[in-house]
Amino acid sequence: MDIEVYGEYKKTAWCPGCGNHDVMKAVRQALAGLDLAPNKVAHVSGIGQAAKAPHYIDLNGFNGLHGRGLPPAQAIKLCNPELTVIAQSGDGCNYGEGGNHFLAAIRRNVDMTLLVHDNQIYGLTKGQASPTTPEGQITKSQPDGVRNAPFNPIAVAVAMKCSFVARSFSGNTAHLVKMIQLAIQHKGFALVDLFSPCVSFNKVNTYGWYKQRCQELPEDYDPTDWAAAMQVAQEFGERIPIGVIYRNDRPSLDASLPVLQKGPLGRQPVDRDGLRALMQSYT
Amino acid sequence: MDIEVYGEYKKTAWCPGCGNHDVMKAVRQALAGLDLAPNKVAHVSGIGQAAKAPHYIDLNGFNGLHGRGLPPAQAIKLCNPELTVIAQSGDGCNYGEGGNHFLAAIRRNVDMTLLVHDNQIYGLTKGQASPTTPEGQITKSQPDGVRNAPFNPIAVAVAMKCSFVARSFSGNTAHLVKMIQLAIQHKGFALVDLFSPCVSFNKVNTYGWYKQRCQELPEDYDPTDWAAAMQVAQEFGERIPIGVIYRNDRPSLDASLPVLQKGPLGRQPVDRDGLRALMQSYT
Amino acid sequence: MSHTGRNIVIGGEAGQGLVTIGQMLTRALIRSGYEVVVSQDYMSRVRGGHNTYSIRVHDAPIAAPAEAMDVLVALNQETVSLHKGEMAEGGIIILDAALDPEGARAVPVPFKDVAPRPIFENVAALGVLGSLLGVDRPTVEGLVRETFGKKGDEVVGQNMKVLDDAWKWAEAHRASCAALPAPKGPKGRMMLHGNEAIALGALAAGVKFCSFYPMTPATSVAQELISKGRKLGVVVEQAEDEIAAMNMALGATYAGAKALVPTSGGGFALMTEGVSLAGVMEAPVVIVLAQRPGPATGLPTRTEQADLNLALYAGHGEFPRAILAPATIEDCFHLTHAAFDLTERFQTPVFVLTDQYLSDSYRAVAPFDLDALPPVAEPDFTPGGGPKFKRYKRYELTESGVSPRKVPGFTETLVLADCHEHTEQGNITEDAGLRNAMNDKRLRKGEGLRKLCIPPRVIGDAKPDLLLVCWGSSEGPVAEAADLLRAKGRSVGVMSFTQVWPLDPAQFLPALRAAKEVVCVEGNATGQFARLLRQETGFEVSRTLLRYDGRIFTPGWLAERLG
Amino acid sequence: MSHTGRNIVIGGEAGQGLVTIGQMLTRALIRSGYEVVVSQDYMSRVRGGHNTYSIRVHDAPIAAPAEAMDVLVALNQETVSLHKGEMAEGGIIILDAALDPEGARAVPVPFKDVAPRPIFENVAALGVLGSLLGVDRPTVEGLVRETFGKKGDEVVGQNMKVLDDAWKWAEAHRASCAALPAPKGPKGRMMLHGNEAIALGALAAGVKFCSFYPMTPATSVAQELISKGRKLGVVVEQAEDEIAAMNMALGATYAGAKALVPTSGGGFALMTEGVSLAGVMEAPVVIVLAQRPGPATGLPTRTEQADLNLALYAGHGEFPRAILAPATIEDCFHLTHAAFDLTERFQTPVFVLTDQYLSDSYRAVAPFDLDALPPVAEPDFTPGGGPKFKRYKRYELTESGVSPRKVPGFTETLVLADCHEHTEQGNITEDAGLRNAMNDKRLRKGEGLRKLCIPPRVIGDAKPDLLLVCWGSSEGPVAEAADLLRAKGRSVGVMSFTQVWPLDPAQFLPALRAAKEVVCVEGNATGQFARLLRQETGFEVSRTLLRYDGRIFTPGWLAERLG
Ligand SMILES: Cc1ncc(C[n+]2csc(CCOP(=O)(O)OP(=O)(O)O)c2C)c(N)n1
Ligand SMILES: Cc1ncc(C[n+]2csc(CCOP(=O)(O)OP(=O)(O)O)c2C)c(N)n1
Ligand code: SF4
Ligand code: SF4
Ligand SMILES: [Mg+2]
Ligand SMILES: [Mg+2]
Repeated sequence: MDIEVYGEYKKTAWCPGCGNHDVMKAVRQALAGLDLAPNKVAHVSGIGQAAKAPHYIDLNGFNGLHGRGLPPAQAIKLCNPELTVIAQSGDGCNYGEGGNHFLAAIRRNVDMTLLVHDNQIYGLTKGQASPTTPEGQITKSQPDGVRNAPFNPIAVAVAMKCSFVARSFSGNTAHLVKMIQLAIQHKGFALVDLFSPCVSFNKVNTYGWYKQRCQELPEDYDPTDWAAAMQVAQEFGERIPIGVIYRNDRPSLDASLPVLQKGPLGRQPVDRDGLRALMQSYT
Repeated sequence: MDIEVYGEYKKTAWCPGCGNHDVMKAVRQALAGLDLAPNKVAHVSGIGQAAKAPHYIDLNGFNGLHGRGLPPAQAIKLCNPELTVIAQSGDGCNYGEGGNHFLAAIRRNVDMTLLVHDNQIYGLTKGQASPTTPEGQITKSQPDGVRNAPFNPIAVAVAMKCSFVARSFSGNTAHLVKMIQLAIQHKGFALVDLFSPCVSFNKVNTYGWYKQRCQELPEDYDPTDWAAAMQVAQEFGERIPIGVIYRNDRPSLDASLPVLQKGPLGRQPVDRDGLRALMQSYT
Repeated sequence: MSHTGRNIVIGGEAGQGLVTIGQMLTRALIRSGYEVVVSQDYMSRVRGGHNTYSIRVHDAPIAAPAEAMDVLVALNQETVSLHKGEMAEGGIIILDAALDPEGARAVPVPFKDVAPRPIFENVAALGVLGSLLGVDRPTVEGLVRETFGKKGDEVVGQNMKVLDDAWKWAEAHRASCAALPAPKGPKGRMMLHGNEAIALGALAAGVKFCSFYPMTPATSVAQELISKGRKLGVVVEQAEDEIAAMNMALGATYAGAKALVPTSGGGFALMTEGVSLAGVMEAPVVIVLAQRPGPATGLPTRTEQADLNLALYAGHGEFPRAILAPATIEDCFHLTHAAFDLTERFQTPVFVLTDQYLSDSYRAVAPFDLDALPPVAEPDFTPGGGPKFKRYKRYELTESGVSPRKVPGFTETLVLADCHEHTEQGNITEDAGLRNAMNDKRLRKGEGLRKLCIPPRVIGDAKPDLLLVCWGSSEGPVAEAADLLRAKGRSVGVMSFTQVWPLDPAQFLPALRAAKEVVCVEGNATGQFARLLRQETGFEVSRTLLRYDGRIFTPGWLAERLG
Repeated sequence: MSHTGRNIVIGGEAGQGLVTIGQMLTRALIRSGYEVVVSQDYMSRVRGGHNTYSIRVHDAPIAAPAEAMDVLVALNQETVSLHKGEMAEGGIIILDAALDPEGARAVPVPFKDVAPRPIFENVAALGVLGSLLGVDRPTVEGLVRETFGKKGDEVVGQNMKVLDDAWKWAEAHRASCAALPAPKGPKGRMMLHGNEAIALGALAAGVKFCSFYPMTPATSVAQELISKGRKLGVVVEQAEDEIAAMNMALGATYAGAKALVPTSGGGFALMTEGVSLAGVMEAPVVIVLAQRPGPATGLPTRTEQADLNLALYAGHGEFPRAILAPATIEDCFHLTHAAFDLTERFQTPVFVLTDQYLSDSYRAVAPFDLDALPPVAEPDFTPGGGPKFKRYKRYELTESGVSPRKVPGFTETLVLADCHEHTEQGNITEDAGLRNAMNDKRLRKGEGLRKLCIPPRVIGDAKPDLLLVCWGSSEGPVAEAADLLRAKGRSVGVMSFTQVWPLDPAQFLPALRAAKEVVCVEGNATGQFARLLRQETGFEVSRTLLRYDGRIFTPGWLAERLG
C-alpha cells in the first residue's frame, strides 16, 4: 500500500514535539509495509492524548471511553475475524483506568495489537502521575513525589505469559515500525509498550532520557525463553531494553471458536430451523 | 486473646464441607495468637461466598460491593492507622471484577492483609469459571472448557514486587494460621492466596486435589530472592508450593504519610488558623 | 379458596432437590395440557436455608402466582413450621413419615420404603404428587424415561420402579386430595421462563454476540445463549466485569453483530458510562435489566421493580432510549425481538426491563411462530456508498435523526464511531453550531421512538370506576386482582404498560382522566412510574399501591388492599 | 453597550500564556477593589487551538459574564479573525504590532521593543492593560514583585523594567481606551473560583480524605486539597479509577474521616454502584459533580447542566439523597460546608452539583468568616455504647430513620457496615418484615432532608408577570437578564434553586402559580428541572429556555430570547 492511503494529518491537537507524532508516522509505515487496506483495519482507542489517534489516520475507527479501548477491540475481532484490530492509547488509559481489561485481554488472547503510548504521565488532564510514573517523581498532583511503585507492564505481561510482549520508543522509527509489524503479524494478543515523550508535562522522562537508555536487545536474544524475558522485563534504569521481549504460540481465542471460521458474525443468517428445533427442546 | 472473643458462628450460609469454614477457624486462631482485640480490627470484604465472612466473626466489619473490597480497606488504614485491616474475599472478587484494585493495592502498599479464598470458581453465582479456573476445565457457563489462560495471582504479585506474597490451603490449618499471622505482622500490603475448595461447584480442584499437591516450601527457601520467587510462582501442577513466596521491606504508604503519624484522621480538629492563613493566600 | 386452580408448593433447603421435583412436575403438567404459573423463592446460598418452588396450576388461563397452598410438599420440618399457617382450606401437606405434620392435614409418605436410596426421593415425590393430583400417568412415565435415558436402561428401570411404587402407594390415599380437573390446553407447549423467552427472542432476532458478567437474576439469559444458542452461532463471552461486557457489546454492534447485554442493578450501574457512550456513538445495543431489590446487594435473589428510574436516566448527558417491560413470557420473547429492531432502527440503547419473578417463572407457552415475526432492521452491509478509504458521514444530519449505519470491512469506505461531540464524519469538534445540530439530531430519534411506542394493554372494564395502572410483570397479578374485585361487583379496569419509555400520553391520558379512581401498582417504594406519569402528563394518580419486600404480587394480596 | 462594566478578553493558543496574563490582571483588579466575573473558554488540548480568558469587571456587583468585548488582547492572528465581529461599540483590540488588526479599532503594541525576550511578554501585556485601564500602578507592581519574588531580585528587576516600559508606552495611547471608573469594593478579598471555594468549604467543614481520579472540570477541587489542604491534614489519594475513588471514600467515612469525591459525568457514571452502596450502608459521603457536556466524552472542557437526572437517580434501588447546586462562589463554599453536615446527619450521599463555568470562574470574594459557620455534625466517637466486642445496632430502627453512627476503633463495641438488606446489627437478612422496616427507615431520612431543604432565592420583583426559574450557576446570568428586561419596563422575577433535591413545594409553588408566565432557564436540552418540578408538583412551566452548546448563559443572550 502507498503510505498516502492512510492520510496525513497535519492538524492534530497534539503539542509540537509530542512523541505521538512520531508514533503515527511509524504506524502508517508499518501498515503500508504490511499492505493493509484501510477498510480492513479496525483502529480502536480510549481517551487521552494518544487515544485521539483514530481521528488522525484513515482507518476504520472506534474511539471509545477512557480506559475502555480493549473490550470493544476484542469484541470487534470476535465478531469479524477478517479485520485487523489495532488499539492505541495511553499508559493511564491501559494501565490505570483500564487495568482490569489489560489483565483480561492478556488472558483472553484475542488476535489484536495494543500500542500503548507510554509517556509515564497523564497528558490530556495536564500532568498527574500515571501508573508508570517513577517513584519519587514530582508532579502537580504528587508534590511530595509519587509514592506508588510504578506499574511495570512488561513484567506483568511476561509473568502472565502474554503471547507477544515488545517495547519500543517513538524516537527510533525503524525499530518501532518493526515492532508494530511483528505485533500485527503475531496471531494473538500483542502488546507494544512504546515510550512516547510528553514534552509538556513530563520533564524527567524526556526524549533525551529515553534516547540515552533505550537499547535494542541483542540479535541472539531468545524471546521464547520465559525466565530470560522475566529478567529483561525488570530492567528499567540506566539501560532499558527494547525489542520483542517475550512471545509464545498459544492459539488465539478467535482462532479457537468454531463459529468464527464461517466468517463475520454480522451477516450469518438466523438459523430458523435450528431455532425451531431448539424450541422443541423446551416442550 | 481468648479465641472465644471472636465469636463462633455455627449458622453460616456456607455449604457443609466448604473450605471457608476452615479458613474462618484459622483466622480466629491467627487473631487470637496475635492478641488482637476485635475492636481494633477492621474486616473488609466484597461479595461472594467468601465475602460473607464479616458476618461470621466478631470484628468491626465493612461488607462492600463485589470486587470492591480493597479500596475501602486501604482507605480505612489511611484514615485510622491504629486499626489492623484485613480484607477477605474470593478469587472472582479480587482477580475478576476487582482486578484493577488488586494491581493498584500492590503498587500502593498500604499496610493491610488480603486473604483470597481461592476456589477457582464463582461459588455464589453457582459455578461459572473464575479467573483462576484452569484452562480446559468444563463449567456450566464454559461447556466447551475454559479458553482463557488462568490468572496466576502469585506470579503477577511477585512480578510487581508486592511486599508480601504467600500461598496456603484451608486444609492445612497450622500452615494457614501461620501465613495469616505473618501477613498481618508484615508492614505493607500482604497477599495470601489460599485454596479453599468449593464442594458444590468445583469438582476438579477438590480438597483431595489440593491436599495432594500443596507442598510447603523448604525451610531454607529465601523469600527475599525475587528471581527464585518468580520461578516458584510458576509452579502450579503436580506440585503447588505453599508458604511465603516473596517479601520485601518497601515502606508502607501509611507509614510514609506525615499526617498519619498524628493518629486517626477522624478526630483531628479543623485547623482554623491554618485555614485563615490559607484564605489569605488567595488574596 | 382465595384463588382459582391449585397451588402446589415444594419447600425445603437449597440442595434438597426441590427444584428438580418442581421442574419435573411442571413439565408433566404442561405436557398434559394444564396452565401453570411457577414462582421461585430462594435465598442467596447454595445449600441450606429455606426455599420454595410454587406451581399454580389450572385448567384455564391464569396469570399470577397464588398465596394459599393447596398442596405443600415439605422436604424438611422447617417447611412444615413455616408454612402450616398458609395452607388453603382443605389443603394437605405431603411429607416424609418421619417428619411431624404439626397438627396440619397431612399425607405422611414412607419415603424410606418407596425409595430404596435418597437419590430416588425426587422421583418418589413426583409419583406421589402425580398420583394424588391425577396427572396422566403415561406422561409422567415418559418424562422419567426421558430424564434418566442418558444414564442407561438400568437407571431408567430403577426410577420407573420407584415411580410405580410411589404412584401405587398414593392411590390408596387419593381421598386426601381432589384430583385436578381434566386439562383443556393444547399439547406441544414449551415450559419456558422469562429469561429463556428473552434468549429465544434474541435468537429469533438474530443475536450474534452476548457479553455478560454473572449476576442473579440475569445470568440465565446468558446461560441459555451458552447452552443452547451456541449451536446457532452466537458468541457468548464472560467478561472480566460489567464495564467490559457493555463496551464489548458496543464493539460487537460496530462490527455488525447484534448484541445483547444481560445484567442486574449493581452490574448495570457499572455499565452506565457505556450506555452514555452508546448514546453519543449511536450504537445499537439491547440491555436486559433484570431487577432485584437494592440498594447495593439488597436482597439478591428476590424481586422488585425499583430500577425504572435507573434505566430512564442512566448515563451522563442526554440521548434517547426505549424501555420495554414485559408482562408475560410471550412478551419476553416478542419485546426482546422488537428491542433488536428498535435499537438498530434508532441506533440508541434499548432496554428490556424484567425482574426476578418473571425471570424465573415457568409457564406453558406455545412455540413461537417465527414466520409471523416482523423483520428486524439491519445495518447497511452493502459494499458501496461513501468515499473509498475515507470516512463516510457516519453521523449525517438527517430529518429523522437516524444516519445510515455502515459496517467496517464490508465496504471500502471508512466508519469512524466516536465518543466526543463530532462532525458528520465522526471527527472531534468543539464547534457550538455542530454541537447543537448533533445533539438535536440525536434527540430527534426520541421522537421517532415515541411514534412507534406500544400502547398500554387495557384489560377488563372499558370505563371503570377503578383503574389499576401497572407495568411489567405486575400485570398478571393485577389483572387477576381486578377479576376478584369485579366478582365482588366493582367496576375495575387495568392499564398495563409494556413500554414505559417513551410514552405517548394520547394513548392513555383520556382513559386515566375518565376513571373515578386511578391506583398505580408497582413493586417499589417510591412509585416511580406514577411519578413518571405525572412528569410527562401532569396527571396524578389517586394513590399508589406499592410492595418492596422482595416478594411478588399475588391477586389475593392486591385484592385485599384494594377491596 | 449591551452590558454594564467592561469585558476584557484575552485570546490565543493554549500555551501562549493567556491564562497567566488573565490571572495576573484579575488579581490586580480584585486587589484594587473591583468586582469581576471571569469565564474561561478552552479546548481539550494542551498546546494550540483557540482559548479565551474573559474578565468582566465593574465597580459595582455583577453576577455574570458578558459577550461583547470591550478590550480584546489578541495573542495571535486567529484571535483577531475570530472575534473582531464581537467587539462592543468603542471596543479595542490590543495586539502585537506585527499582527493585522483586520480593520478593527486596535492598539498595536511593539512587544518586541517592550519585552526583551518572549518570556516577558506576559508582563508587558499586563503593563499595557493596567495602564490603559487605569489600574492602580503600585498594586500591579506589588503583584509582579510577588509573582517573581521566588526567582530572585534579578528576575524581579527585569520584570519591573518591562512593566515600567509597557506602562509608559501605553500612557501615550490612553486616549484609545477609557479608564475604568474608580473601584468601590473592599480590599483584602480573595480571587477565588468555584472549585477553590468548594475545597475551602470542605476544609472548613473538616474534610480529612479526598479520593479522586482526574477529570475536567472537577480535578481542581482535588488539586486545591493537594496543594493547599495537605498542610491542613487532608489525605488526598489519586485512585486507580473512579470506582476505587468512591469506594475508598466510603471506607474513609466508615473510619470516621469526612470524605469528599470530586468528579464529572463520565467518572460519576462509574461511581453509581458505590452511590447505591452508600445508600444502603448509610455511609456519609460528599460528591462534587462538576458538569460538562455529554453524552460520553462530549465537549470535555465546556459547560452544561445536564446531569441533574443522573445525580437524582444514580444507583440501583431506592434511598434518599440531597443535591445542592451552588449559584455563586460563596454558595460553593457554604453549600459544600452544609453538604458535610447533611451527609453526616442523614448518613446518605449528598451532592454538590456544579459545572465547568462556575468551576473555573474567578470572582472577588471576602474571606469567609469561619466563626460564623454552623457546627458540622460528627459521628459518635465516644468510647461507650453497645456491647463490648459484639456488634451494636448500627442500623437501629428509629423514628427519624437516623441511627447512631459509631466509629470502629474508638469504641469497644463493633461496627458492622453492610451492603445487603440487614438486621439492626448489620447482618444479612432475607426477612420480608425487616426489609420493609429497613427500607422505610432509610426513606424516612428523605423526609428529614426535605424539612431542612433550602428555599429558592427570590430575586427581583415580588409578584412578577414573568418569573424566571433557574438552578445552579445560571442564577447570575438570569438575574442580570431580568434586570435588562426590567429596564425595558417588564415585570420580572427570578426564582433560583440552590437545592434541587429534595424539594418542598410549599416553599415555591404559590409563587409559581401566581406568576403570569413562568420560564425555566436551564443549561440542557430536555428541561430536566422543569420536568422535575412537574413530577413533584404537577406544575407545568409556560416554557423552557435551554442552552446546550457548551457555552455559558450571558444576560444578553437570555434577554434577547426573553425580550
Ligand atoms: C471515566 C473518565 N475518567 C477520567 C477521564 C479524564 N481523563 C481523560 S484522559 C485521562 C488521562 C490520560 O492519560 P493517558 O491515558 O496516559 O493518556 P495521555 O494523555 O498521556 O496520552 C483522564 C484521566 C475521562 N475522560 N473519563
Ligand atoms: C457488580 C456485581 N456483579 C456481579 C455480582 C454477582 N456476583 C456475586 S458473587 C459473584 C462471584 C463470586 O465469586 P468469588 O468472588 O470467587 O467468590 P466465591 O463465591 O467463589 O467465594 C458474582 C459474579 C454482584 N454481586 N455484583
Ligand atoms: S500534553 Fe504531552 S502527551 Fe499531550 S500532546 Fe502535549 S506533549 Fe503530547
Ligand atoms: S457454593 Fe462452594 S464456595 Fe459457596 S459455600 Fe458452597 S462450597 Fe463454599
Ligand atoms: Mg500518558
Ligand atoms: Mg471463588
